[in-house]
Amino acid sequence: MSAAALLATTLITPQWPYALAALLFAAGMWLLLPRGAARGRRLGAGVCLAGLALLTLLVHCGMVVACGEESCDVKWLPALSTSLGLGEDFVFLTLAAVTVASAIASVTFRKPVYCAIWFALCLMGVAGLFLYQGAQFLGVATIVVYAGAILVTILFVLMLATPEGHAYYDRLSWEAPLSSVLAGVLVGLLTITTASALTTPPTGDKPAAPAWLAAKTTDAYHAERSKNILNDNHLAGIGRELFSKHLIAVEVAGTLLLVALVGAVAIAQSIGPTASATKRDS
Amino acid sequence: MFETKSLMVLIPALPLAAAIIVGLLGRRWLKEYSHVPVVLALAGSCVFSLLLLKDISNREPDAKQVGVEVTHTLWTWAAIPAAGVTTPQIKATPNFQIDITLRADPLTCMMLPMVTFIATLVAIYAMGYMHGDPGYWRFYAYVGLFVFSMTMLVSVSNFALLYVFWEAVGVCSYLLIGFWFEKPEAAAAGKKAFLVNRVGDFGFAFGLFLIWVSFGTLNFHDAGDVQGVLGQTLLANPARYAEIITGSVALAIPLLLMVGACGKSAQFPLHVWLPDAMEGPTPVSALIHAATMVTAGVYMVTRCSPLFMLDPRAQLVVACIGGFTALLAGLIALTQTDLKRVLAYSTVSQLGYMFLALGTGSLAGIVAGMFHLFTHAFFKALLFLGAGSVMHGMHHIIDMRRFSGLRRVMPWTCLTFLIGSLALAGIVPLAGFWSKDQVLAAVHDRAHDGGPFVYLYYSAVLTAFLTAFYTARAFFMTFMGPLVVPHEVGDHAHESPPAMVFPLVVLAICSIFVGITFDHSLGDFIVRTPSLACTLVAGEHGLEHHFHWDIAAISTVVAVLGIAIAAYFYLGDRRQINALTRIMQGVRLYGLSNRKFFFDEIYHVLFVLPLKGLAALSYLIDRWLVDGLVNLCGWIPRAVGAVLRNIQTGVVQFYALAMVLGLALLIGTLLVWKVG
Amino acid sequence: MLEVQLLYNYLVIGALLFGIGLVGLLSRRNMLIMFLAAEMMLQGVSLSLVAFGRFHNDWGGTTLVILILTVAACEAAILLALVQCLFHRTGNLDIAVWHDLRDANQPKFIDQEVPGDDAAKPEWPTLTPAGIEPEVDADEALEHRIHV
Amino acid sequence: MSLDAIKILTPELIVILTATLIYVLGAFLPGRHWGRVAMLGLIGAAIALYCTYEYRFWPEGAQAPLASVEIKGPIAVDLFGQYIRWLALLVGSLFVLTAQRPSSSTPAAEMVGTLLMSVAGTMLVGSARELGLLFLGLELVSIPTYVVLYLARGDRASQESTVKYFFLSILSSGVLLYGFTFLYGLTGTTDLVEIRQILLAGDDTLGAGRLFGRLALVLIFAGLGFRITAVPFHFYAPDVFQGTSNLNAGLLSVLPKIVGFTALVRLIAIAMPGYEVLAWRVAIVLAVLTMTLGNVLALWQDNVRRMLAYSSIAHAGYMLIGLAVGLAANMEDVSSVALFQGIGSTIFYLVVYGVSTAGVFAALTALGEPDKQVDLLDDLAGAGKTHPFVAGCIAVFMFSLAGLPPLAGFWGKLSLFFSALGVDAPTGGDTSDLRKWFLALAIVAALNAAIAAAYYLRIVGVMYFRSPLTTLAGEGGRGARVALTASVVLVVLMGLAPGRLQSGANKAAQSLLPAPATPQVAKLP
Repeated sequence: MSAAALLATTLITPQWPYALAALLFAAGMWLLLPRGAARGRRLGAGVCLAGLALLTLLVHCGMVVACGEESCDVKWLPALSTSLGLGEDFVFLTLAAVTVASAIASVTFRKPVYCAIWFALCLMGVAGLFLYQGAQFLGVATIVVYAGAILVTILFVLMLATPEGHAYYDRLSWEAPLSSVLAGVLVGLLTITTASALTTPPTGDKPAAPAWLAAKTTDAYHAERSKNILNDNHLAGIGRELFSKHLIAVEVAGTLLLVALVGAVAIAQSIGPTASATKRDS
Repeated sequence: MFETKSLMVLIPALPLAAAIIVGLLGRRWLKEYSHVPVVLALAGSCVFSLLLLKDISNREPDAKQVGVEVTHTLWTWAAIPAAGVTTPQIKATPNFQIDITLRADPLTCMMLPMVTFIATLVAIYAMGYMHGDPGYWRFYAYVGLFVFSMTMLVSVSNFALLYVFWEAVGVCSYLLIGFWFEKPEAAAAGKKAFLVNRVGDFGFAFGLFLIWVSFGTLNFHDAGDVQGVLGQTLLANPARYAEIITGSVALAIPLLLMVGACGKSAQFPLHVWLPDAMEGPTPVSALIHAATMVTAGVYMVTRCSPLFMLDPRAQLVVACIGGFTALLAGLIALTQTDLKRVLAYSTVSQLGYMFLALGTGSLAGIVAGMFHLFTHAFFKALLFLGAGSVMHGMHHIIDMRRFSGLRRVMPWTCLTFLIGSLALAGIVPLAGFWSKDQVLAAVHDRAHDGGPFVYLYYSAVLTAFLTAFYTARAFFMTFMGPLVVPHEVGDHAHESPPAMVFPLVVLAICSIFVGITFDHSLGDFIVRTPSLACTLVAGEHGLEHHFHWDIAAISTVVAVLGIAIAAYFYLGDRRQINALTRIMQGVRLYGLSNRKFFFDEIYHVLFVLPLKGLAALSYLIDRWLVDGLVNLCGWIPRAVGAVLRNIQTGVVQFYALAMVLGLALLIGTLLVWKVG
Repeated sequence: MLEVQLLYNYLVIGALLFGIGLVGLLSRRNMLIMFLAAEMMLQGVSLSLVAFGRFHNDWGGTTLVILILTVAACEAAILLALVQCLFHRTGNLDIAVWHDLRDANQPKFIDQEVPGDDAAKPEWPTLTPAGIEPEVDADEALEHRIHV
Repeated sequence: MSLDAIKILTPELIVILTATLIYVLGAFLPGRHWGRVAMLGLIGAAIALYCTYEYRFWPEGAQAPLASVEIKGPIAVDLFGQYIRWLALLVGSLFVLTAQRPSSSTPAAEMVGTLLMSVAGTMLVGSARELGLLFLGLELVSIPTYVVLYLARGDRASQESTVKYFFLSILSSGVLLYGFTFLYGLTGTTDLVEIRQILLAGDDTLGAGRLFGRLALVLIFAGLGFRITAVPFHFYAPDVFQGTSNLNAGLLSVLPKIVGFTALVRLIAIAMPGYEVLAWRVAIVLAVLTMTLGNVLALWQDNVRRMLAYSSIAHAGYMLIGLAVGLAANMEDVSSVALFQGIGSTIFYLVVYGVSTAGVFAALTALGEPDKQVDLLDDLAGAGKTHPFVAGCIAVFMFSLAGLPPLAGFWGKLSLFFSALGVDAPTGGDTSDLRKWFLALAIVAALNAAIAAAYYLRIVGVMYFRSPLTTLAGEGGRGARVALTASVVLVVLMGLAPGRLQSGANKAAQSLLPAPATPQVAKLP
């Protein structure tokens, strides 16, 4: 098979909706990024949203577009579209939407302070997603470490550095089209890979669930999980794990923090009178 | 008195020790006495070489051995072991192991005394020549290092080590050519020599790879159950060679080795570095670029002659390269006015002769080539040292048009140079006559069968004529005629000091006698080398001695003719031309009546101009085609670099973009290209 | 939700966060925003790790995320110190200023067009004045608050 | 496990403790006691070196004490780890010595302590057998690197190089972690041994998991490609080298390469059986690109460090050959000879390259003075005359890097080339294709070695065949001179007797996998 044919079979059938979604996403990102003037941002938001909505349909609702000889029809994967409950679904979708939307906002807003605040919202979303997964500790830690410590410090530095908040470089992007297309391509590739790894496309009329799925749906499996990772004593579980199997890693992490601390102090101390004022600030 | 094995170690060890001593102590302490350790060490080496020669020549090959060889393993140098696990399913790759092994066989024992003897004389000579040079100690350190490398080169018993010392002599040569590195030409010449040699080494290295892949070892000798490439087992059963290397590999190995030899021995098309290498001090030219290092290629081809015997096409290539180079260099030498450069082209030409002899593929040819190598070392070293003596007297002026008639101020130099010239021209009974005769005879034997060797024979005869001509021309222009010295010299033209005259005299005596003394005995001695003694090379009958009267006559006639024509132009005519020039300035019409003037013009048009044109053409080919190719090879990577460096813009985000682009390409490829 | 669907969704969200972070890192020129974007990429990775961990019923993912958090904190510390010094020297946070080191034949990077300050004065909501109108002191108009 | 683990980690602990001690002392020592600080670091390194000697790997039977320590955990106890530890300590000591006289604006205690921390990180990566620890080890190399990069000179160029390295490094960390994610997702464990077993057994719990595996492979290659400066992840190297001190340039060209290749070997060659076909192709492509680009661009440079940066890129390309050989060989059989030859020659080359490079940069440091370094090639002009010893050493290093016999670099290249030529078609398999690929690779590498000779000789030529333009101070400190002498001795020694080091490397490579008592490999369906 020639390379072109390979490319065609790989990329065009049933994955093309993913490619379309990624492309829309990329186009939206490009429009949203600061490009001097602010025109087209609404359009960008719309395009981006369309891409993400398509992705939601594909990923969350299990939409499959199967192309035959003459026409394409839309099918739904029952194994994936079955949800345990509308409420749970709603919670998840809200969290995901908040996370992704605020992530997009946080890299596209022109004022750095807004970016940081949107990033905080994104972190909230991620923390929510962690909680939704049952990773309680991580949910809390993300908020405490990131939002509480890192982000506040960054905001502090931002305030110190650019009090007036609108520098020329915040209104320009470097190679916006290329980087958004590249990111779109990466997202598309990753999604397609995930999709082909996790779902099998429907054959004939009756879409089949992957055989190996059975192992993950048995009661025994769930029971074991509720004893292990979804335990009530989740924190105790993490502690046991961290301080037995990963003890050395924890020690190394401590060393790393020490180095970072000393390094940061040493760097910050080195501001001397040599600083020259080649200001390009507008 | 000494055991063979300790002799084998001592010969290279002494120069090395001397070099280290001078290198460490020379700058601060030894200073103008830096020559002492080196001269002593070289003389010692020379004595030990002779002892070793005596030892080996007394040995007779026993029934089990092919030829005579003594090997001595010092230590294991490097081992890339095949991992210890070998299960039946796995084809065991052989251990890559290099032992530091020295060998002594007739070929080595012929080279060693020659190298050390000439090196000793050159070191003595340099005491006078280099006197007062600020880099005196450095010079002797390099010379010691060079002699160590050269003696190791001829005594090692492993291709990898051969390659190592091949490079080592190259490095020494590089350092010595660029000895006066403040002089831009010297630095450039050193670089050129190094770069051109790299081309040859590239071929050589590939040859070694092929040998390793085919034979599974790089040893010459047998060691344990490893059968060496030139070991007794294979030599005793040459049919095995044809089983091990077949088809194109049998051709590729000798050709790649020949590429290496071309680089080191300055053969076409890699000969361009040698004439430029004359920028180095003259003793270096005599030692490295005439007598020893440049013959390493000839030595290597001789050593590997069983490999060359496997494919007649390889022999033909060797012969053609040799014959063509000999002729080409001879033509170029005709018009050079720099004395050292004439000698340099002459060296290239004579090396071509040696390769021509080796290319005949007969035992007689190989022996003739080695014999020519041997005699050439003496008279060419003599000529170079003589030229150095002239330079010394002329305050480093070497343009032959700026001096003449030096026989009056430098009688010893003149006499010894004359002997050297006659030896080079091949006049009976001097050294060159006997070896050149053997070479011509060997080529003539092959020419019986017709084919390209007929042309090679004629070109060899023509080269002999050219050799005689340009040698005589150089001699006449320098030493005959009225005494003229450059004005820089003034009244200070003088004979060189005894330290320089003594080696000249010794070498002159050698140049007279080595030919007639060793005419047969050298051949009889070296045919007992294992590589040459095997039936693959020696055939059924071995070496037979014939004296070819017809060829001797032809070569003598040709040589005398060359000298005579040179004498006609450069003894008589130059005076005429000089007088004529003066008269023509006064009386315009008088010149027309002078018949000699017409003859001169006719000769000039008929004879000199075409030759000059041919020489110029050769020079142009040399200059533009060959140099151009070499330059092109160097230019391509630079051009590619010039394009590629545009990606290094300095902007971080561009770098990040490029990294992510690379990543995306990789991921995209792995999705499409379903391997693994 | 089913386990596989959960994993699938989380992986895609992770990929999206990774991609968005990538866009930010590649395009934005403010060093602090670039760092935020890089952290966002790590968030994407963390989400995927936790999802995989849950799917496999294994603690490894969670512990890896904790380690990532630690490393992110270290990087943030270094970055903030670094940015302080860089800002001290150049007076801005533009990454494109830092390209003095490049191959010798490369031209200096210059912005094609530097947009002017197009931030029009926004209209702030005002309360309907009641009672006696206070006197507005012109000096008290806090210019810098306009743009936050 | 913990006590045993502590015992095994003694060398790392000693290095970390020494660094901490230096940090603490730095706060109390008034003035600038750089010599003492460096001495302290050196003593620490020496003690650690002695501890690694406890598990000496030279004698034949010395594997026994190692084998008796049975540990299930994140630390691999094998000769490979020892070899890397030993190498890290060796080059680390050379760097500590070179750092003996930093510039006047550099806080020495922080500098030396941080440097030791990155050495500890390198050692840790050498024996890490778990994704989390491996990641932390990698970060323990790169985070100290940001610090030393910044502290080196305290001028604009050094700030720029830090910021460049910082951002690109966190990008690559992100990519690498994403690769880890998929590797983890594929198998459900972070332990590399378990990952290997799961992949060998073919029961990776995700159905069409091979796609995840390939994704993981490529992402890991990309992430670690940054550390080893493989094209196209190499961009930072020339700029960062140019903008920093000679010492840091040496550090950057050696330590990240060691960790990068170690991690690649542990992650891809050992832990991911079944993905070799893709892996060796990726490695070959990267190798060809990397060495060619590095060499042709080095021809154009006038800044010494920039030239050496490109040279270090090219050397990464050579080392990738060995990795590719190891990967290609693994395809057939665990007990394959070429696997060990490939990996063994890679780590042997690391030693050769590491020592030569550390030596070069020590020499450049020695030629300069603390506040004014040797930058341009022109600065070196005439060094052969003014500083004959240092210049001679630089010439030796250059010849070694160029691969001229009989120096160490020659053996490094030779063993790489031989391993490439030794790739053979496995019995019964149709991989004549394989042999051809590797033959071509060896030829490209040989051509590249020829190109490389041009710029290495250029440095030698500048030193010996040109007259000085500026005066070289030669005030780099005694430590740099000692480091330089030690390196030159090592380079020559390794050139004269590389045999034991080579067999040590091969044995180390063999120790990566359990003895081939059970050579059955379950092929993936």
